[in-house]
Amino acid sequence: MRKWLVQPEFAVERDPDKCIQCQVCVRQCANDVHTYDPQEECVLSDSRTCVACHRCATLCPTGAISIRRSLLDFRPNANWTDGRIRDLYKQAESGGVLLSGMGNDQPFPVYWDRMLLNASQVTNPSIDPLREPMELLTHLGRKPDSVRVTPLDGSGRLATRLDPQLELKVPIMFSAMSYGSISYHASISLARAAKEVGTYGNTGEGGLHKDIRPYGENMIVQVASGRFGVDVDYLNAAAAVEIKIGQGAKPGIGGHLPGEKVDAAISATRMIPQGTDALSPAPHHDIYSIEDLRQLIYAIKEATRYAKPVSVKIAAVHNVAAIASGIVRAGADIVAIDGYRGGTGAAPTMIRNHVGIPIEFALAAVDSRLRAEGIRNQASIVVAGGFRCSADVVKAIALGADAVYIGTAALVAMGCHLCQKCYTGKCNWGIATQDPYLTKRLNPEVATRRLVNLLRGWAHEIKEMMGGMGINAIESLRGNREHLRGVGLTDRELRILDIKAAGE
Amino acid sequence: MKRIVAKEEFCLGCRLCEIHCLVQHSQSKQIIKVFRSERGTIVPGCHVEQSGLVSFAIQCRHCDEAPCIEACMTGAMHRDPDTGAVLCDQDKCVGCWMCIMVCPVGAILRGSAKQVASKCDLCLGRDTPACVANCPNEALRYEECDT
Amino acid sequence: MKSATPKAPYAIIGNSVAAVGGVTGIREVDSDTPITLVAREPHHTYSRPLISYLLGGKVDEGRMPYRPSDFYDKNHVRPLLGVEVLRVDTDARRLEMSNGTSLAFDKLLIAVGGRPIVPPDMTGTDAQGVFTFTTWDDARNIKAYVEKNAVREAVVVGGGLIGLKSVEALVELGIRATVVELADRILSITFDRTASDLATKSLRKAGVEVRCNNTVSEIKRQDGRVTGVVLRDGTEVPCSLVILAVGVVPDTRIVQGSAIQTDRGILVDDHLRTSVAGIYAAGDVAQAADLLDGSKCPIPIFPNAYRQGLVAGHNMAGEEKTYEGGLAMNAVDICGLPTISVGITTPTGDEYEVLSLLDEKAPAYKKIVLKHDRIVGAIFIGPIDRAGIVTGLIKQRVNVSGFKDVLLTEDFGLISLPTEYRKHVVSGTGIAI
Amino acid sequence: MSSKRVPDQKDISGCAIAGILCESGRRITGEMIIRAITPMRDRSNGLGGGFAAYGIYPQYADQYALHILYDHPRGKQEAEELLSRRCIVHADETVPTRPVEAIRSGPILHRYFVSIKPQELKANYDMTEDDILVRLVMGINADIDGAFVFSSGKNMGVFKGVGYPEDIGRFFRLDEYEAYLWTAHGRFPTNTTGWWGGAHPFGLLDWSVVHNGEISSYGINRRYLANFGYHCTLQTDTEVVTYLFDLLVRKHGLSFEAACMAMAPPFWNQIDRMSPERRDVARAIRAVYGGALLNGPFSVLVGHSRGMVGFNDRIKLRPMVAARKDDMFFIASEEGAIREVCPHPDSVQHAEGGVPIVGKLRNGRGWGPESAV
Repeated sequence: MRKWLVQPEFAVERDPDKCIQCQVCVRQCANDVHTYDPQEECVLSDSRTCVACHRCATLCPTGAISIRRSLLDFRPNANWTDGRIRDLYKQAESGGVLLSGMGNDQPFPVYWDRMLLNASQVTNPSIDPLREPMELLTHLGRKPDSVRVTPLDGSGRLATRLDPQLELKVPIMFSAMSYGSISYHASISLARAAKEVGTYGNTGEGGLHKDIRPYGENMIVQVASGRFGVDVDYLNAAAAVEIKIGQGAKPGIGGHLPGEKVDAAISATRMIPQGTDALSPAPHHDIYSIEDLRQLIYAIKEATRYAKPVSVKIAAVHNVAAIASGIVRAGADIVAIDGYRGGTGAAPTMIRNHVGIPIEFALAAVDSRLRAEGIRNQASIVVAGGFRCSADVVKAIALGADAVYIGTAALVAMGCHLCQKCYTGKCNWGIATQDPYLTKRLNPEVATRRLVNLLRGWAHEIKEMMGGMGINAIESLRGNREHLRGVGLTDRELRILDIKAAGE
Repeated sequence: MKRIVAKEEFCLGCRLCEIHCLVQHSQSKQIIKVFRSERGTIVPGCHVEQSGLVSFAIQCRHCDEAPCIEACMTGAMHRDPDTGAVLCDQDKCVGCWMCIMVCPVGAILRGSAKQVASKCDLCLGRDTPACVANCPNEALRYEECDT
Repeated sequence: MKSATPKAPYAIIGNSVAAVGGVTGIREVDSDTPITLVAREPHHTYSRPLISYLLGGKVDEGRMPYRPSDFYDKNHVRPLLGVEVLRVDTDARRLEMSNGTSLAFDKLLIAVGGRPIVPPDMTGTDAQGVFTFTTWDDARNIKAYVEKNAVREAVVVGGGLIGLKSVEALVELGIRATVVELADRILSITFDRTASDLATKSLRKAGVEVRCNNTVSEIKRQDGRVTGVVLRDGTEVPCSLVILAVGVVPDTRIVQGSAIQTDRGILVDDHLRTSVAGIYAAGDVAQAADLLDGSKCPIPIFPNAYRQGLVAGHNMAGEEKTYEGGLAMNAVDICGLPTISVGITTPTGDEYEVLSLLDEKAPAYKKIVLKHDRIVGAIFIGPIDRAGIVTGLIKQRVNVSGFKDVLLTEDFGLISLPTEYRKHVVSGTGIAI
Repeated sequence: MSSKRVPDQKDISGCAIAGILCESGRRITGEMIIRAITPMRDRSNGLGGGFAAYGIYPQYADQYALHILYDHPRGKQEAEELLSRRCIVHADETVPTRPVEAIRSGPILHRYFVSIKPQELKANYDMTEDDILVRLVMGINADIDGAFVFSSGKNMGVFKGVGYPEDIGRFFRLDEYEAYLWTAHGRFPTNTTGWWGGAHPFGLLDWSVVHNGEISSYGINRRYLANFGYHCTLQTDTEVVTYLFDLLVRKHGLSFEAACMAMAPPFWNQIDRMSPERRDVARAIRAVYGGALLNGPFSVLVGHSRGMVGFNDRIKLRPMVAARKDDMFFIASEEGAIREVCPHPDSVQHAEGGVPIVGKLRNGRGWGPESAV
């Protein structure tokens, strides 16, 4: 019996009529799928290591390369699917935990696709965003129930002191992606794009690279269980601080950046010795309860002289509403909720695919809960986890979110092809790797431009959709579930989402 | 004048610049045909140098004081009055290789078909030279360089 | 005889590369003050090195012009072609010319070039069928003679550049040629022995006979026409054509007896100024400093001539420009074998270091001569494509101790150079020559 | 099932509105306002008309005048039991009407002049008398089948029903009332059953709101009000506007200018150009009161015992004109309505988007900023 039972997942096909033997593919594949044979004077392809990242196909000047699912089918079996059988082989070989990159790829329902948006007809004019103002400006942070203006006349001055607020020109921020899980070029591109668009990036738990410090006013710094790169300067260099409790892709477990990726720059940024594994514990070992969280929140507020909003990020889990309520009462200014479709550099496949709940329900539950308790003003809600397009964003805001985090979408804008092999460090697109040969494939100028374009494009679309609803300010969309209708949802689901069914 | 500038820190070494330079200067302008039937009749005016992690594409710098023009004995090598580009008139060139001898970047090659010098002509007639337009990582840029 | 003496703000004697360089140099600074150009030859400025290609039929007369036909008009040049300057009167600051007139000048550039050597001890050089080979007319006359007398064999005296280019031409014409070289090998000035041997091989492959350590002592004739030559060693070589290509010397005749100092050529400083104010010299007639050792010696090669003319022109027009010094270099294709030689190729003395790589079969030969970690000379035969980079290193006097080992490698290129120098070279901005 | 035919989805309607204020406090009969609303007939469709009148019950000036409509006697009985439990009823009577051809089968219409019992006040020491009355009104409207309180202010009253406003006016014999402030509404509902309670003005305490338009932010406004205990039961924008005024002005103590700024705020680029002080105010109000922003096309006319304020959505998608003549101050959807009753006004002003137009009683205490007029 052969030692290796796992057959190739993909078949690389090269059209001999188109291939010009230019070897661009050979020079691009970090998985050594393509090689040039000088004797035969032709390029050969070995499908076994192909991860379907499309780097070769994308750069092939003649479009000679196509990549398909392996044509080697197992006997159809609804229970023992190809994927499951392959995983069993892999584990039988390795005896290890199955790893995956990016977010949950299982066919769970996507509730965004079961909600539809409203538009004005006759009784209420739609607004043309090209001719009329259309406002997306969003403020994240704790707000009082009311403001006092004294004296009560036109020359009134503000008598209420507002807590610090993040000002977003578009209600979209970049999710936490650490320098280490992604390359230096990817990190700096995200920071630059955030600054150019007027929104925020997030360091994840990778620390704040010295080159990114100048972008501090457009960055949110994370305090995670590993406390990497955290010191008082780090906290004060940013616009806001986020305590990371959990991550949608792997609720309840920690992180692990292998030592070989911890080069000089990363070790300096994370403040750990070069070459050592960067381990983030599953819990914060100083937070075993909500009151511990409160202490950390206020420790951070003290350290930043109450000048920066403090966000708490949790994974969307079963009783997320109660947890969120507790977090708000513990003093968080922003609650970030990460759904189970959120991406990651590496997660145990079983966790990624089977833990957590859809962000749509988590958001609806949290917003309703905070309103029911009359504390919705006290914190902003930011949601993350698999936002694919501007319509998803509009639906999330209508459900009650103040803003969304995008991670995967941003990576895709930079070139990611979702091959889910981030954890191998062999990202052919120069994003999830520290290999200098690969990282230079991502030109920050290009990446920044693409990210900015993405946000601009989404902003235009959001304005169009708002205009269609006859709304010209984002705050009138936020939590306005009247503009959502459900299709193909059960009564129960409709009730949790608190939206009407289409036709109602 | 506008010149091609190489950003070596972003060069992938994919050599698409060479390939598209060939196509641009071919008869058919059809890439597959070029590599089938015209290969060997053209040499690219742009070539990639690579050593370990470092790589970059180099083509004629179109120097202000172009040694190749001074050294050219036939007057084939000349400066285009409109664009300032240094061009080689292949009908005048007799292949004495003086230009190759004096080009400090080694950007002039012996044309493989005719025994005449072959070099970058900035793809005159195109807004952007083919190598620049087809660099997947914008490691080649076509921009004003004051000298 | 006294005729009205027109006054020329700028006068140039000569009409070849140095003169054209001069015109260009002046015009880069002063766009309209008229220039008067006096030249013995009646032709529009033409490319002298092309005469061998013309003779060989590789190019036709139409391709001879070195610059477009509107070159003089465009540059406000008044050409006096077919007029020979007899002498330069440095006191009166005027030129006395063969047409009896004279031309007063303000600034003068002497670019009359060199004059072919006719060995004095050789008898019979006045026979029909004996030619020197430096001008368009030489090429025409030889061609006419070859056709008229159906020449089948020829002897070329001198295994230097001119000699070999004329041999190449003769081969093109299907003539069996014999090269007679006084030294022990051809191209002895620019090549080392290995290179000379490769060149010789290439010539023999083309059916050329090469005789070194030898020379022609007598040219035999019959009713005035050449019938053959007798060599120093007594052997007789029948032929009906003899080309004398033993070299050129700076043609300083017109300044003899003037205040202008001469040595082998007209002595010039790093601004191409002669010893007389306002008078400049450039090209094969001039004797300027050598880039490598600073010694003054004539380097009769094309790029230097142009450069000198250009620099002289700038200075004549009042914009100071310094001549970096000449560097001996030659690129020549010997019957299909491309060769390049730069600077000192056969060093003597132990302060020199030599790197070389030879592939007899290819053939491919690379040789780098270093002095104190700086390249001072090189030879490339066969693969010559990146030779210019080495020339650049010589001119820039770059210290190569860091990358000596890769100088000879096949993939030697810019990438082998120190980042700083490389960035300077590819930065896209102008490069100092 | 409730006989209150409250539409199960949001009420969408176009409308005609008008208001007349005698700033001197001089009282005039309802004829003028009826004449003013009549020419805007094509802005209504006969499914609703109504009026609010201020200063009509001087003899009961200190008691809440509750106008309640009943679908059947059982509702009346239950409501009156509840009233007598919580309130001292100083007087009550059937609302006088006259038969009008166009008005058929009206509900039982009764009015009560009440004050909250002292022990109630004691029992709810943390609530004002107004708060208690609001809770009572909401209780009746929400829980008592067949009873609906449509007017609950002091020395004022709301008169409304199904029909064209001029018919409703004659039906309620408004020519026999004298008030210093009259507002009127003619309704053009697109999706609601003709139900008397659904007509406008909408009243709560002294507030009366007539409104023309559709508020596309309704969904969030409603959820926002819910945070503060307001439960919108009628699915109408007008109800939302009324509660917002009550919340912002009465509860949060904002000036009218500030309240209008919250509901129809300036654009951010306008705010950027403001003086630092105003910028701070505007920024804070927008950031904090996002849920109160009224989006979509509307013109609103709010009546109150001390005057009236009209304002438009911030991009002015619905019409509103104001004019004055001597001590008379007019606001209407169309200038024609004003000219009908006042052919030669001293000044005419078209409302700007988001900028309130305020008219107030000269003797009455100001509501705060009237910078707009």
